[in-house]
Amino acid sequence: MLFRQAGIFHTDYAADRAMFPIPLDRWMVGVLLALGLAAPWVFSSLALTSYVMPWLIWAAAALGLNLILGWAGQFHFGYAAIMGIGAYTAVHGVRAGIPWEIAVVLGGLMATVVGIVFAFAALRVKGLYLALSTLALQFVMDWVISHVPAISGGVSATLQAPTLRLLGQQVTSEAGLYYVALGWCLFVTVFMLNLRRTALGRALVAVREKDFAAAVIGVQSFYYKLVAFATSSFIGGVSGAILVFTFYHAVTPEQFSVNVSIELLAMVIVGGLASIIGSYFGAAFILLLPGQINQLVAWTAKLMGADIGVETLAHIPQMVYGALIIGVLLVEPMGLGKLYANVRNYLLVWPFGYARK
Amino acid sequence: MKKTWISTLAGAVMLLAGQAALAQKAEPVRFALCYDLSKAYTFVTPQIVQAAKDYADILNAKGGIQGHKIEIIAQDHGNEPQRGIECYEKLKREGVMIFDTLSTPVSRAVLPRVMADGNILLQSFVGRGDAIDGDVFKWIFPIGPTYWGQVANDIQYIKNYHKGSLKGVKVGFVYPDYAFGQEPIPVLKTLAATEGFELQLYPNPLPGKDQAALWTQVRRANPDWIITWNLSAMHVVAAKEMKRNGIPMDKLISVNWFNEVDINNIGAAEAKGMKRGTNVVGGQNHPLIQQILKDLYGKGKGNGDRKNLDDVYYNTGLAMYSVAFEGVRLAIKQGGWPLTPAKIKAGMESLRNFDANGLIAPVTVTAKDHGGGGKTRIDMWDGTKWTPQSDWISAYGDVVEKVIKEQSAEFAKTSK
Amino acid sequence: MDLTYLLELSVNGALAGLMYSLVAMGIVLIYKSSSVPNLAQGSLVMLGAYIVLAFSNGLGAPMWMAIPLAMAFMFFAGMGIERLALRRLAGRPIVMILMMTLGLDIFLRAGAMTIWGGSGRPMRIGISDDPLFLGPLLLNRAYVVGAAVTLVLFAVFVLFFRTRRGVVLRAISDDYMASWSVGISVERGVALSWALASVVATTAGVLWGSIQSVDQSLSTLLLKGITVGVLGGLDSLGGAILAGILLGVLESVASGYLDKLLGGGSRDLVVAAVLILTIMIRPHGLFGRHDIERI
Amino acid sequence: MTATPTQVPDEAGDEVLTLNNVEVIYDRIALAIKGVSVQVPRGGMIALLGANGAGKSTMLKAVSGLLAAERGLVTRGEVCFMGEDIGGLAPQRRVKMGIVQVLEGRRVFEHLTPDENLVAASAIHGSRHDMARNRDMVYTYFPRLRERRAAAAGYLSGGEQQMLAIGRALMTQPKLLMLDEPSLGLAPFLVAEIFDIVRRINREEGLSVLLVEQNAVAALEVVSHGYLMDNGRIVMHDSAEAMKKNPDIQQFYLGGAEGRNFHDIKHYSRRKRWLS
Repeated sequence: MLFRQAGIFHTDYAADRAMFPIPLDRWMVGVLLALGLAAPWVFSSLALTSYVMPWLIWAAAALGLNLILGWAGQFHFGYAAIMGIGAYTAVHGVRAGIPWEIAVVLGGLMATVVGIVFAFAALRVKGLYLALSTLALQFVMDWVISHVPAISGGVSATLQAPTLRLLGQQVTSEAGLYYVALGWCLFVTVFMLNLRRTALGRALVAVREKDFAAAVIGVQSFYYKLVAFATSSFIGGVSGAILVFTFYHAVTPEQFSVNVSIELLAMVIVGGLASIIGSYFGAAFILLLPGQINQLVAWTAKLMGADIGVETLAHIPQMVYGALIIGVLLVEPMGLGKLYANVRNYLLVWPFGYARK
Repeated sequence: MKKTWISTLAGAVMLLAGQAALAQKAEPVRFALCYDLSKAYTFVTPQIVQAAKDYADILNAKGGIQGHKIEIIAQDHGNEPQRGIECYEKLKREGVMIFDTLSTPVSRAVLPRVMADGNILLQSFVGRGDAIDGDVFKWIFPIGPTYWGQVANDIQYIKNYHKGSLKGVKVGFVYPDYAFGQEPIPVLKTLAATEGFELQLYPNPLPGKDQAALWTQVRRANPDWIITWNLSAMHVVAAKEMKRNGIPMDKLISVNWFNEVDINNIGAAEAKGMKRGTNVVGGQNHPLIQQILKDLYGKGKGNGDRKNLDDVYYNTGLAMYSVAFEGVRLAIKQGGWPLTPAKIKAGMESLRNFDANGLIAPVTVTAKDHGGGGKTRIDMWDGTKWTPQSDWISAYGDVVEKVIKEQSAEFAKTSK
Repeated sequence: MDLTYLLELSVNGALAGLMYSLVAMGIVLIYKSSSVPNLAQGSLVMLGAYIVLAFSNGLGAPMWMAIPLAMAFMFFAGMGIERLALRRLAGRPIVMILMMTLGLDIFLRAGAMTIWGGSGRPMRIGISDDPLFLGPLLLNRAYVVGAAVTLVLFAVFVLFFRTRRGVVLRAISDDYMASWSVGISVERGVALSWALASVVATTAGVLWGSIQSVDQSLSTLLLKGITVGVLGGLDSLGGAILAGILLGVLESVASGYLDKLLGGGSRDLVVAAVLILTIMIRPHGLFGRHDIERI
Repeated sequence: MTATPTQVPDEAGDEVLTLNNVEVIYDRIALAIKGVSVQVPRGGMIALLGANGAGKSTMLKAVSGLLAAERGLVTRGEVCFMGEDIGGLAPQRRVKMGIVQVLEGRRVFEHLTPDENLVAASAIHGSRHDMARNRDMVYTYFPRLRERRAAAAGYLSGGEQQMLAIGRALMTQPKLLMLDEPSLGLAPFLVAEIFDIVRRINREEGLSVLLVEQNAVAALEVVSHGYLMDNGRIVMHDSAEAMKKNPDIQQFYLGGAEGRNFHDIKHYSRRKRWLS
């Protein structure tokens, strides 16, 4: 009964279809929000800048990818390239003197344009073949970025990002950069929460379940797939730009290479398809876990007095990480988001579990 | 009664203070090696870490640097910028001032932060070449030659071989098609224009293991010299393909990243005649290595596999950390304890003709020049060992300098 | 236009392409029986090579014995992977299956590096490195051997698929439900296909290992394998062979003529372009089956 | 109008298949059949009639064990084959015991030739000798297949594919042959031909047959008894003759329903449900 459903009577449709109809959810969201806002004082500066902030940005990007993968059911193996386009466009924009906000939006729009081109090429097929064609497009983008010095920034292929200026104000403090990231992440999250309740969201789900069938009931599947690609590309592009401005401070081709695409994919799948909270879990899992396992293994080795070489010590966490991905998929193929939902469903009726049966 | 209580307290306070002083005296100098130990750079990083730890043990046995123990912190970042930054940020907050990343993507990602924070980033033999411009890259210390300098020296060697004229000579450049491989091209192009040799470029897409078509082209074009910018297994493929295409081994000049593992994979006899741009002396004749063998491995106290000592990358690690430890020694000697990044910087910049007892060409680091001279030499594999083919040389300083200035100016312009 | 040059590029490209086919064959075998695109095939290739070395260097077996032993080992390893990791995901959306094979890839690669370390080892199977001339054409000896082995394996599989057990495997790839209905153990068939794919991977590991020495980078052969597989049609072994030749020739000729114009790396572009065009024009590949989707 | 299965000759112990009060749930949510009890006598030929979605295929799959592949589960009751509870067995074990199901929609191995189809189906019974003998038997019953033995099965006509599907099932040396909608999409003369052959097989090979059909006219011509299933329940069980005469059956399944519209059929179903 932690999530109390009994005794809640919605007297109008608005209340019934509210984002969080259950009070405890509302409370939890409130607490999380408060924690998010107070983070600069709650977390150590290390945790804030190296864990929380990048996590939020990657979660936003994962949400964007989840829009295509989870909601619209279309593969995208080239999402990192899309993020890279946003990042490069925004950095070049700011360097050319465009105000930061506009440059970031431009980055998003450029990503959208390229994303739509992707989509036109890729959406003629589906399933595995869509995955492969987007993967091929990722390679094309990688090639273009690293072979056009005007984009990549010369021989050493790094492009310094100018200082972030929000509304003309320089933002350099840890807290300031964090709030920019938080703001974007919240924006994307609220957008995704609302998407579930709109006609667009439902149409996407229809397309995902069976696009022919969706067409039969009057959903233009190609149009909606295109919209999904465009929207998600915009989110990806802006996330890429924000990642560079707040976290990397410089943009290089490797930051958006094919393994990053695969990591993003892993975030979404391990987190849970079409699960918003899952995207947060997934981003944390993929992004933060390897480093943490690293320390855990080193600590355990020291504790047991085992003398493991520095090299072996580095490979074990990688192995554990692979095993964990396999494990999550075996235990709950719908990902961490579903695991959370299972717990929540259990608690919904706890302690009256039999009410379900 | 009361008096005793006070005196006890005073005694305790004094004891604590004394311990604090003792602790301060014993406080170590810490070096953070945020390395890629699990993905792309595993062919070199374990040897370097092992060398750094071994040398630190040797020094620590003698009391460390100016009485301060050395602590080597090695952490894996898997060649991912995100985790490299995490490693840097974490250790920075724990008070580490000297960092070493040894991975192009991570170096690029960490560099802006190091510059902003004013910490020391060691980048010997790796990372961006323009960082030797000490005016712009105040906190970056790529002591040793850059790739630009190395390739210029290769050309100088070829020029000497042809008795001073490169007219009509054909030089092929085989490189993996990404930043590391592309880097020497501007210098090569400039030199081709000024010296009049014909430059042929042979890009090889990553992962670089499939070079059949490439060597067919090389055999057709038949260059007089082939400079390769390969890494680990790419060398093996290249050497085997040369054999199969009937290209003589002695035409080959490799980048410095070519070690005994590669030789073994090619076959020691097969590799005979090939040359390497060398910036660290290989072999175990060096007194330091002899000492390490005796004091550490002889007693089973080594920091890893004894086999790794046969590897030139181990020597490379020793060279890198000889330079770093010497810089820190100078820093403490000049500025005293506690260390600050500024003191370390000053210490590094006062290295004069330091050659790590003959491991490297002597380097002289100044505030302007963080490279230290950029000397390399050409070694040849004679079937059993590397034999020097030239002195330590540093050629075409003006050309290299020009590229460095162009690149660093670009960085200076945009990092504001 | 130098004809000999073109011919030499083409022939060596075709030979290299056939060696890609070897990687692709493993992917096809698994895809055919279970519609699982195995993104861990590259890691299986790597693992196979390491196991051969473990038998030969570690246990001191001569090569002619180490290779069959490793194949036997990998046969059961493949079965085990299917049993432990893939079977429970049968019938799940393909994203999850893809992710599972990716997780396997990470696990196997890191596992191999934990055990054997990061530096490369030689695989000596006694192929001479001396130049081999066929008239004016220089052939790449290692690739000639590799291509021959690929063709032999292909022939073996063609024959195998005519045997009773082979027919059963083909029946499974046709229709799971119908197979169950006549008492075919689909699970065992799929496991067998993983086992066979692992054996093929071992072969690929030996041949590619002898060319580029054995280290974790053998797993990157996956990309070429998948490209060849898709081009040929993921469920056609013959397609994989022909697509390998086609892609090899294209790559080789492209890098011979285009690199000078595009400033390098054109081979990757050609691969990407081939992949995209195949998918655009013939999504089921050159020889793949055209499946009809029912609403 | 009666819905009780009491007039059936009760030859206890001589049933090849007995379903006792079986309930099947899909995906842990959807209840597909409830409390179904069916008996197939040894050597008999029984029909299971009913409209689309009545639960006939589900019942067959509960017997053949193919339910699991569709996430279905027998949650109540027991399925006994020759007196043995086979509830927990894997499909191939059941085939080995002698139960075989010919799937709805024929489902031949399209990319294999008829010959290979038969070979694939003989996997369960190892010996080469058995396989050759069974194949000859199949070709004797279906001479048409012998003519087309080398073409890809996907290119056979619908009738030929149905014959192949039945032939393929015979390769497993079954004791109980279950046919799911064999008449689907076939011309009436073909249906008659195929049913005749099935009847012959039933007699000559001593094979028990459970025929699931919507086409009640054709089915009731060849079977001795029939069950009528509606909405997941058995609503009628009688001899074929009696069923043919039953006015309700005539109206709704034997084409005697002139003048009745869809609404009435619905009404009928509802009444039936209410009764049972």
